[in-house]
Amino acid sequence: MQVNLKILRYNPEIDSKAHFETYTVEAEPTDRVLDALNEVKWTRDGTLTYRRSCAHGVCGSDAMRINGRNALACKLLIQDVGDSMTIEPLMGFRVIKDLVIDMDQFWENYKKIKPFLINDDQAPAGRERLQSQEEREVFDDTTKCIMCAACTTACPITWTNDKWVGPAAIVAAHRFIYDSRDQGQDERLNILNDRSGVWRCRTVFNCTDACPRDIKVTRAIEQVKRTMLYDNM
Amino acid sequence: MLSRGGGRARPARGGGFELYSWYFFRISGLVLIFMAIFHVVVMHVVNTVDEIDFAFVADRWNSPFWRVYDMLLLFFAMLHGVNGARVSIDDYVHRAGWRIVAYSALWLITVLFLVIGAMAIVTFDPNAFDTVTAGS
Amino acid sequence: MLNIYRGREGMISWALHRLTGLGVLLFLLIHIADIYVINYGPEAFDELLFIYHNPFFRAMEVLLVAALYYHGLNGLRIIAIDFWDRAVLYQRQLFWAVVIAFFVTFIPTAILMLRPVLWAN
Amino acid sequence: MYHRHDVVIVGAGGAGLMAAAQLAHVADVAVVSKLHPSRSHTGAAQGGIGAALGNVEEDHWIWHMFDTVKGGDYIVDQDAAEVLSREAIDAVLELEHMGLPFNRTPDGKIDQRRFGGHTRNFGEAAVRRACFSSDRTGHMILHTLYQQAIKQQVTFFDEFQMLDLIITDDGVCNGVVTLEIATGEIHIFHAKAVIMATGGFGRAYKVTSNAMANTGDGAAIPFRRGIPLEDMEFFQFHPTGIYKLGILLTEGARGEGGILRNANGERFMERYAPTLKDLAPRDMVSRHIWQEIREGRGIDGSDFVHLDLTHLPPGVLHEKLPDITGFVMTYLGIDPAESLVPIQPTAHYAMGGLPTDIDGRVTIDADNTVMPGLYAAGEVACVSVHGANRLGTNSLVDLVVFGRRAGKHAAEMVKTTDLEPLPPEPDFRGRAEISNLFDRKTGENPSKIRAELQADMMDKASVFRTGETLEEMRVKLAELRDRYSKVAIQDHGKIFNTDLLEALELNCLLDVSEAIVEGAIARKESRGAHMREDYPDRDDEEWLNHTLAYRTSGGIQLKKKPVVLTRFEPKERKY
Ligand SMILES: Cc1cc2nc3c(=O)[nH]c(=O)nc-3n(C[C@H](O)[C@H](O)[C@H](O)COP(=O)(O)OP(=O)(O)OC[C@H]3O[C@@H](n4cnc5c(N)ncnc54)[C@H](O)[C@@H]3O)c2cc1C
Ligand code: HEM
Ligand code: SF4
Ligand code: F3S
Ligand code: FES
Repeated sequence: MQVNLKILRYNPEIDSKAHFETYTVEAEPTDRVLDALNEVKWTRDGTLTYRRSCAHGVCGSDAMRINGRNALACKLLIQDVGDSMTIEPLMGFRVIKDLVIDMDQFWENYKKIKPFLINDDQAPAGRERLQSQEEREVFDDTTKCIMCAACTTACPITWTNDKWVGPAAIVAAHRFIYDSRDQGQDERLNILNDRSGVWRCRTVFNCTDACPRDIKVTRAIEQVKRTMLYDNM
Repeated sequence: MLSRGGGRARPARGGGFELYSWYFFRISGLVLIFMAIFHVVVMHVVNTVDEIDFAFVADRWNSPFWRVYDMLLLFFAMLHGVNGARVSIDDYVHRAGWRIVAYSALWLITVLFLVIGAMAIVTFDPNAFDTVTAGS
Repeated sequence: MLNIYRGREGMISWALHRLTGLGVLLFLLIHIADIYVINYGPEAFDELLFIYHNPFFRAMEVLLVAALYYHGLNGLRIIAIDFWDRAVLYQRQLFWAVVIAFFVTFIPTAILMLRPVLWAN
Repeated sequence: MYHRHDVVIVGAGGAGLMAAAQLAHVADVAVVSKLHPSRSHTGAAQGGIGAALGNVEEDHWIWHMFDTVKGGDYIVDQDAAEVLSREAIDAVLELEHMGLPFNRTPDGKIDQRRFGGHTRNFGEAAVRRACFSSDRTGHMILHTLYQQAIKQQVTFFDEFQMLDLIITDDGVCNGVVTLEIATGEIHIFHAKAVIMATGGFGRAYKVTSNAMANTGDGAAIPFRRGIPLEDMEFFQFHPTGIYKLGILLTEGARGEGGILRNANGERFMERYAPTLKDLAPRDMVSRHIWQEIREGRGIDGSDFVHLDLTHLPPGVLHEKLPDITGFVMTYLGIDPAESLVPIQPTAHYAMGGLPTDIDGRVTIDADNTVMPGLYAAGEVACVSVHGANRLGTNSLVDLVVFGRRAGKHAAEMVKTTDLEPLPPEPDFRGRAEISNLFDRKTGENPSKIRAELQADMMDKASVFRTGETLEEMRVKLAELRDRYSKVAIQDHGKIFNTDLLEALELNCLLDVSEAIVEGAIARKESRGAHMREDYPDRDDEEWLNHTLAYRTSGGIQLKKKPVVLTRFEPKERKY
């Protein structure tokens, strides 16, 4: 079938502002949107620029706005978006070129919440730290995150408030806060209790809708809020 | 990009203020759902604006119950609403200069309106005016 | 260029919540000001109240009630989501429940409020 | 721009990050990667990491070692296999201590499951050895290691693509030349040691489980500079890729009880491997799938068979295999709990690569002469622990065990070594390659060449090969090489020029493909993943050795290198 891709193009070396460009390519209904983009790049216009790697939704490179909603181009099939689509870069961060955005701030937010196991006790020699299946289950959902930024850039607070840590960083914090082996809960909760932390979330749910890994993002944020509230009351 | 991880995070600012602000939204919201809606229903539905005049208010404020009620409503609604406006400013106003302007204006308005609102409720004395006739 | 994100229920509900919240706040400020005028005596106050009788203000008043109802009902939805873990899974249904509850309460209210106009002649 | 560090690690997958963890506090280390670290392909690994923890049933490292040697069809270097299986235990525990969220047994230990070719007591029956975190073990390893690097404040250069390796006239490696993707600027990294950890090159084939970034840069670039590539003819095809797409469905699916069925619904692996059945090593299963297809028992006479997961107890798919369940639903629109999944072998893993010793040092000849300053670890390296066919779960072990060893060794090495001065104009090759591509305004689109390369490699140099198909491929490669020298790219900008990067990567794919084909032509026997239909038997007399491929001005030259045999004598391989 013929597919029309209307892509927001911006080349800082040539363009003073972004503009749409439309391409028509041949694709199967079961092809990924990424396949269609590749088809454009490889047969029509080699200058089209986007990030991609794994092509099956596990590396988090190719989150973009497809028909007005964030998705991974490699996880969305043509048949699910139809034969005409508008493709734009994620919102809220500076565009470097075409669909590539500057993620520096995103990674800074991630690092801010100390995304690593904090446990100062000597690890047991010759065996693992024990953890029950129930304890493991509590944070299973948030271990799935691939840091694609679909959530953070779908959140209206991100678009206007550049201090907001954003849902992805909270998801990363959640994964450790509820890990029974971790001892850094207080530190992380402190960081998220800040003006740019969890309280800035207004339960908009765009993040949850956008997450390609089906992580219940808002739920994770709400759990963190409650833990903080109950700890302080 | 050159990136290096892990520097110590900036310490939490403002203590638990954001937490209490958030919590206050919920508590005051629950209070308001009764008070504000009851207020609106009484003033604008059961009675319509056609029936409301000086005499109506004077009669109502003859009862201390309504004065206390209106005072509480004033404070809850103002603080709840202003808190919301504060959050919105945080989201939309970025330039340091404009931020100061917006916050200053907000706090000024808050104090001013709480004062004049409270003054109206507390100091109002219908007998000060000779046209008094109670009842509707 | 129009740069709009196609959000779903959650986003609509939030945008309305913020809009109605700020709207009601604005109305509250006006209301405080007019009540303040009462200290200047009945003539001044009743004269001022006259503006409430003008059709534009009547419409605004109905709108205020609409805003308050929606804001209040959605506020309950938000509180449910905040304190009941499973509510996040049903936020969409809760939004539609808010919409239904809104119409169920608002329509009779509006009729009652507009009765002087509706049945005036 | 010029940068100076003690050690530069190229590649931020599991191997690169594990090496970085060893170096973080003892040396000045920088990690350079063309992808942001969390995008590395290690994150795609699903099924598990093998270690004889014995958490759910009796197990011993020596059984693991035996399986590795036998799985590799006996051209595994046994000293390395011993290191691998011994240190796997410690490495997995270290990962757990770093915070990796493994699935747990009811008593709170790391859970383990079955995987292809892993057996108890030297081949008696399948054993539960694969430690796993659902079916995203690689994702958890990659993220855990990246998080440790953040904790230790490792310096990263994200989205920097390596263009060239710096080697002095005395044959010492002391740096790399890279391109900063965001700006198009050339950066020279000057260091006492360089660790290559750039992963594999599955993108040489059309149907592959590999990421688009897996183009073998880290193998091709040293190859151009005279460093040999070892055992390139062995390229693993994983039996269960989603039909046409190649997306992997982990062997863990069969480990949990999944079954392969042909057009008659028959569990055909019973015929070929009576003991292990569907859990026989990958080379065998892939071969037998093709055999079924060739003999007309593919589904609907077509070129695929079915993976049957419908009989698994409810819950297993959701708890232990949620991701692949999602893949099948997303890309095929069917629910594996109810329908059979169409699968076909998919190009998966490069057993070959840069030859190294057990400390990760790159060696350049049959006598294992070390090239000073150059290390390699992970899929780009050939230690060789995988021989002619890697066992499932052994790659992740390889990354952490040998990534760690390379890092540790480099940490010691830089203490006693001086920084060699850079040769004059160290970046001239890198710059020349780029300006060459920029200067040509008209010519063929490189994408076309890449597509032809991938299609032909798939047809002529995949699961089954013959002297004839390989010769055809050799001719084709010469043609593609010639056409490549005349390509023109369309993007001539400096900022984020992916058109340029893809062209550079294609050049690397051509290099590794040539090495694969030349190695395969020379090796006149069948062993592991290398199945020559014209020489169907293993020939230990002549071919119980590694091949080293050298790129010379007169084409590729091959040398033999002896296999290290210690505990286990080569035997016939039966499962
Ligand atoms: C789908 C799939 C499932 C798998 N499942 C398993 C499993 O269950 N168990 C198992 O043991 N193994 C599994 N494997 C194999 C295993 O995952 C890989 O072999 C392993 O992850 C390779 O790791 P690496 O660190 O060597 O390279 P990678 O993780 O591929 O990382 C390569 C790094 O090098 C960088 N790089 C590459 N080229 C350049 C360049 N030119 N300049 C700068 N940087 C560069 C990249 O950016 C990247 O950071 C699987 C593989 C696949 C494809
Ligand atoms: C009728 C009962 C009310 C309830 C149940 C209620 C509930 C809430 C809640 C729960 C919030 C927090 C939203 C969030 O954190 O995302 C909120 C925000 C807000 N409320 Fe109310 N409220 C009520 C009445 C009012 C009134 C009378 C005003 C105006 C004076 C008001 C103005 C606001 C504003 C401006 C916000 C901020 C909106 C935002 O940040 O998005 N509310 N309300
Ligand atoms: S939570 Fe989901 S949307 Fe957000 S970064 Fe992680 S995977 Fe992406
Ligand atoms: S979209 Fe934003 S406001 Fe909260 S629920 Fe998600 S983070
Ligand atoms: S390319 Fe990896 S997530 Fe899409």
